Amino acid sequence: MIKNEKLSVVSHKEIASRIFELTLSGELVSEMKQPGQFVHIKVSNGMDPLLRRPISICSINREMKQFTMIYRSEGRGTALLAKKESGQEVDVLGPLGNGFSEHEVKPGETAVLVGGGIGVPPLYELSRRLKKNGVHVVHILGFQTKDAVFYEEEFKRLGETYVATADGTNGTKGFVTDVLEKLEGSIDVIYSCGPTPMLKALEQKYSHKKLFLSLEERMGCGIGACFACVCHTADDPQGVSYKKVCSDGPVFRAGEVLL
Amino acid sequence: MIKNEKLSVVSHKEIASRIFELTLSGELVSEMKQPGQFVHIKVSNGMDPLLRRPISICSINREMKQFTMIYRSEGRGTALLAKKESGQEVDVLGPLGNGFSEHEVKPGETAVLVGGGIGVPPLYELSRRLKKNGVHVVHILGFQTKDAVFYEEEFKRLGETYVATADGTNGTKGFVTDVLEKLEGSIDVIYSCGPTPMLKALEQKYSHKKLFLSLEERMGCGIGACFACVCHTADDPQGVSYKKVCSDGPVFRAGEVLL
Amino acid sequence: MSRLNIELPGLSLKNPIMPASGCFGFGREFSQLYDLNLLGSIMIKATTKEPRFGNPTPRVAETSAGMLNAIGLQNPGLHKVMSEELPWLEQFNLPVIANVAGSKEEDYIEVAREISQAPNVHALELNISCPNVKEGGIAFGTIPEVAKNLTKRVKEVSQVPVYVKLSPNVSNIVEMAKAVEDGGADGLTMINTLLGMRIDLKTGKPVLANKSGGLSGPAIKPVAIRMIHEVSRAVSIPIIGMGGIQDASDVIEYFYAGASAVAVGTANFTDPFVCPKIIEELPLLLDQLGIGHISECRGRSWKANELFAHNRA
Amino acid sequence: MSRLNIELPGLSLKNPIMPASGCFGFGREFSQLYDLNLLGSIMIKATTKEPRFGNPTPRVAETSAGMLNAIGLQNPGLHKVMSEELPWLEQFNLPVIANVAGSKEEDYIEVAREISQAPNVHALELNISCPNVKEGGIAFGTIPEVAKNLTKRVKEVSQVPVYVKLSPNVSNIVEMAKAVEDGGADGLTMINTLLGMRIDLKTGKPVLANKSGGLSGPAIKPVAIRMIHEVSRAVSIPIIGMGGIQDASDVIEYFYAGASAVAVGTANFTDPFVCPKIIEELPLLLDQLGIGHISECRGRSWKANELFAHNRA
Ligand SMILES: Cc1cc2nc3c(=O)[nH]c(=O)nc-3n(C[C@H](O)[C@H](O)[C@H](O)COP(=O)(O)OP(=O)(O)OC[C@H]3O[C@@H](n4cnc5c(N)ncnc54)[C@H](O)[C@@H]3O)c2cc1C
Ligand SMILES: Cc1cc2nc3c(=O)[nH]c(=O)nc-3n(C[C@H](O)[C@H](O)[C@H](O)COP(=O)(O)OP(=O)(O)OC[C@H]3O[C@@H](n4cnc5c(N)ncnc54)[C@H](O)[C@@H]3O)c2cc1C
Ligand SMILES: Cc1cc2nc3c(=O)[nH]c(=O)nc-3n(C[C@H](O)[C@H](O)[C@H](O)COP(=O)(O)O)c2cc1C
Ligand SMILES: Cc1cc2nc3c(=O)[nH]c(=O)nc-3n(C[C@H](O)[C@H](O)[C@H](O)COP(=O)(O)O)c2cc1C
Ligand code: FES
Ligand code: FES
Repeated sequence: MIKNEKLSVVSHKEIASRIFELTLSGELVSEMKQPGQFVHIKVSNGMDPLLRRPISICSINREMKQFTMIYRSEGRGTALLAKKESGQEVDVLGPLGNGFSEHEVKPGETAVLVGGGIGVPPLYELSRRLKKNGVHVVHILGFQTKDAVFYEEEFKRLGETYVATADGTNGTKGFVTDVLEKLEGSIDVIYSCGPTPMLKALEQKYSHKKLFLSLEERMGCGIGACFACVCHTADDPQGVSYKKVCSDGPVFRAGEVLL
Repeated sequence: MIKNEKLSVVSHKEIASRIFELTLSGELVSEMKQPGQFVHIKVSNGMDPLLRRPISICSINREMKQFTMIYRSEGRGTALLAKKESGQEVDVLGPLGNGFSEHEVKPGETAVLVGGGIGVPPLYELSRRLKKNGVHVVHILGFQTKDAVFYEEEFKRLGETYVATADGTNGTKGFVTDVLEKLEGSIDVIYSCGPTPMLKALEQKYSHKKLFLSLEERMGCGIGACFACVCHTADDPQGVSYKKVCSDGPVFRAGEVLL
Repeated sequence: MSRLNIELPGLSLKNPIMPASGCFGFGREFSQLYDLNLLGSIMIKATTKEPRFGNPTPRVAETSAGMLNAIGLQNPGLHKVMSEELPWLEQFNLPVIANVAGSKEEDYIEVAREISQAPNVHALELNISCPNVKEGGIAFGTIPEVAKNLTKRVKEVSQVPVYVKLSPNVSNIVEMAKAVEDGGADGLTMINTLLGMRIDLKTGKPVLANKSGGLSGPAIKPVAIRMIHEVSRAVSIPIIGMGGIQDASDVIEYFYAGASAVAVGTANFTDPFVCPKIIEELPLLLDQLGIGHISECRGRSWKANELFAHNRA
Repeated sequence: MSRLNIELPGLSLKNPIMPASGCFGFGREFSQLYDLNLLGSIMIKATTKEPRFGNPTPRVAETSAGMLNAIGLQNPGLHKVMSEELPWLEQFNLPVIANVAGSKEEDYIEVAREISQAPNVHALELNISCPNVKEGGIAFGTIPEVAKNLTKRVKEVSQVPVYVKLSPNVSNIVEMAKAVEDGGADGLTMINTLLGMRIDLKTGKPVLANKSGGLSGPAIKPVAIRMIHEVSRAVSIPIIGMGGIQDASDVIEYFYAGASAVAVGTANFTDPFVCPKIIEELPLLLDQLGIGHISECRGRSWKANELFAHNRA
């Protein structure tokens, strides 16, 4: 069930350039079902800024009733969020949306998790669950540059991990797709989250595979009521049929919606 | 000179019901000339609330570069101000306006300081200076009720002090003017700050005396540029001549402006 | 004894709080968060004759104390609203206000005729003011004669009272209000969004795919209050007020201005529980203000003090 | 090499930043805070033929991300402005834009004729849009024909270029802009304040003594940007933009929308040093955005991408 709760800050640190890892605790955590779901965050008490900010769930610790997010301090809202200190409260609405289904891949099969920039975080909880299920996980993580890289070690602990940077300062120079193309061994499922051009490239090249994509869109309500985040379905690209990124997604099967 | 500076909170405490005493330190303090001047405070970093809040200077410690304000947590802005903690910064513009002249009364003469509610604070620095100058000071302080009374002891230390409360729960039941009427001995000057009805009553009864009144008005700029806080001069009540509360006042000689 | 019930043409409201059209869908999502029976009413999403996809995304942008939207009247169309959404809403004890939109007069009339027959639709809200639709729309909302005629024709076919939703993007709001009153409107709802735009610093292009959009939220409240203050004195039909309402004090401010009920839009996005919260806070605030029934607040900003005192006696 | 200088009719600006009329008096107060020579220009307080006291207080009220004012054009009158304020401003190397107001056509004309002869007045700003003056004012700002005629008559007597300040409280801003362009305006300034009101929760009465007032500040920026975006494509005279500008990014947003210079109003109250701060930040922001001269930003929101790329080549 979707709840609205003030969660308290357990820890908060900058783990890469302008990239923050924020752990919160509260009852709402017990409602979190799937990796790839997100929360909608009110960063201030007043009306400046007015709207909530959607941030993916990066990892869940149900026993401790804690969850972790990773976000980039970007505009006004996330810059304010970055100021929250341990013990302070954060107003969270969630969990929202439908995430990655961990049951699309069987024990012993191979799942490739492809993340770009701040699309990387939701893949972490997914990877932990897949690994627990006995799935062979491979991670391909793309970043702009060395300073922006985060969670490389964390992912390595779960499985094979390749990093690509646009400027070549860490790992392969180039895009995640460059790494993916050269990957050896069979691929049973691809899970991906990142910028739209990356998702498009994946869809173009791997539509024959089981491919899941997590989308981003500007949001109003985050719960499916305002129609801000709508996209066309792939089978009716000019028509009136649609999906809402916030409540039908943010994760869709490739070919389901128009990117 | 008027400065804009972020001063740091030295101490901040609730000294009566919803009444806060806030001490700040910074360079700007060395610019403070007179009791009765005020500062214009931005209570938040963002634009909510948008405007500054005018608050009187209550006491000045030039050596320590500290000054103290006393304010009532009233609406949105002062409620936010009330949350500032030691070590945090407060954006202050000031000192502003023209305060009480301590030189209107000679050593040995008697000055009566009449304050109502949150009009009491600026009289404190004035009293300290007068006392230092060898003036005989008498304080008449009016409040709504017992819980709202503050600085009674502090004023007592400087001279004779009478408290009046509207409901009679502390001191005389009634208004400051009731106390003033019964005051024995000669009065050379009256200095006053408080709600307009109180100032009007004083002006009506004591216009034959040297009487100084500190006015309140809704403000925009606080420096004399926007014409938000204008009042008519007493000699031209319907005309175009005017005084600005923020830069010509807030302290006026009785009979100078129309209350 | 209720202190919040309000009687308006077609609407017997247990309280004067309802979600504004377009900010609450058809109630399905919010029904998972709280019991919709708490609400006074619900203004459902604009319904057009045919289904509409609406505008390309991004459809929303944030502004200072406000937001812009250019949804473009996305909705499943009259048929589906009649066959799926309204029947679903029948489970609640909730008079529905159906927001009717179109780009041609005929569209409005057809939708009004049909939708006003749904058993739980107790009033129509004629949306002559959507800023996000390219064709037609503008004239209905800005030319008094056109608005009046549309109102008249819709009144002829509607089975329930008709409220007309006014656009604030006009030189003379009183003239518009009087025109639709002349046309037979049973009430007014105001205000719809102000036309606005944001431009992205990096790209230099408008943030919204539609370029401009409708400004809503606390930023526009002073404009709405001013307009309701003017209009409520000039017409004799009731006004449902909206624009930036966030809490119980805002509701009282709207009543003081002259509104007889209010709708909450954008605030549902910031706090999805805002409507029940306001409904809970209202009696406490009335206590603080020494007011018995909320209807006593209506028009207090322009009623003479004496008159008001008399009313309360 | 300056990256901020702008040439406009009558105005050779070292930078495009100036305080907006009514928010800076005649500069005396701010001159004690910083060197006014830093500014591109200064729009002085509205001047009328006779001295005016203005409205009763309270004259300001705070709103969400905005404020309302109903100063009521208080000013010392033409004679004093000519004999005291303008001569005082001559000590600065500052082209003055004189804001001209009135309630009758003759008033405007007389003020314009006189004040345009002051040596440091390089342009007039015809204030046809003050929302806080009861008589006359409204028609000038909302009826295209009336605005056009006034512009024409003022142009006949003015020694310097005439900018007309548009009111946002109209159904069709482009129509107004075109009308005054037709009337011979050399430029536009926009926007003046939106009409708004706040009501006090405790008293039930409007906070402002004048009841309604003009809404300014960040709340209205999206409305201003939208209007400038529309108008700048429809007219060929330049626009000085204003409404909610607080920092260098806002300035760029106004240029993207189509403005050629900007004015800062309300922000001077929040931060009296805001104008020099913006002037200092602008070159740094241009660097970040990879823009050489600020004029390159103008109209980027509606210029085709190619055209823009070409301009920068
Ligand atoms: C489902 C989902 C999950 C996300 N998960 C993460 C995450 O785990 N980590 C992370 O760093 N970022 C994530 N994002 C992106 C994040 O929401 C934006 O970076 C953030 O909203 C920007 O806010 P701001 O205050 O920094 O920027 P501002 O420029 O102040 O934002 C202004 C408005 O635009 C919206 N906005 C701006 N950029 C985006 C964007 N890229 N996507 C959606 N809305 C945007 C804001 O929400 C706000 O309403 C996610 C977005 C979505 C839709
Ligand atoms: C020269 C001067 C000195 C003052 N000194 C003190 C002092 O020492 N201690 C103290 O507690 N109060 C003082 N006040 C009053 C104080 O400014 C207001 O109580 C305060 O601004 C209210 O802000 P708020 O955020 O609580 O209320 P809100 O209701 O949020 O205020 C909304 C707007 O109205 C203005 N406003 C509201 N009440 C007043 C008021 N009484 N006077 C002026 N503006 C008002 C606010 O500044 C703001 O712009 C002084 C006022 C003036 C003019
Ligand atoms: C996302 C969104 C969608 C809207 N859709 C509609 C609509 O379909 N029909 C309508 O009449 N008004 C629509 N509106 C306007 C609102 O009903 C309301 O009039 C306006 O937003 C002002 O109220 P607020 O400030 O509380 O949001 C919409 C507003 C928003 C923010
Ligand atoms: C206190 C105040 C006084 C104003 N006086 C005038 C005036 O005399 N003449 C005028 O043309 N505009 C006047 N304005 C409008 C401003 O010049 C400006 O157009 C408007 O405030 C929008 O800009 P801002 O949001 O930056 O304040 C005034 C605005 C304020 C806030
Ligand atoms: S954000 Fe409102 S429907 Fe998706
Ligand atoms: S507050 Fe601006 S002139 Fe006094």
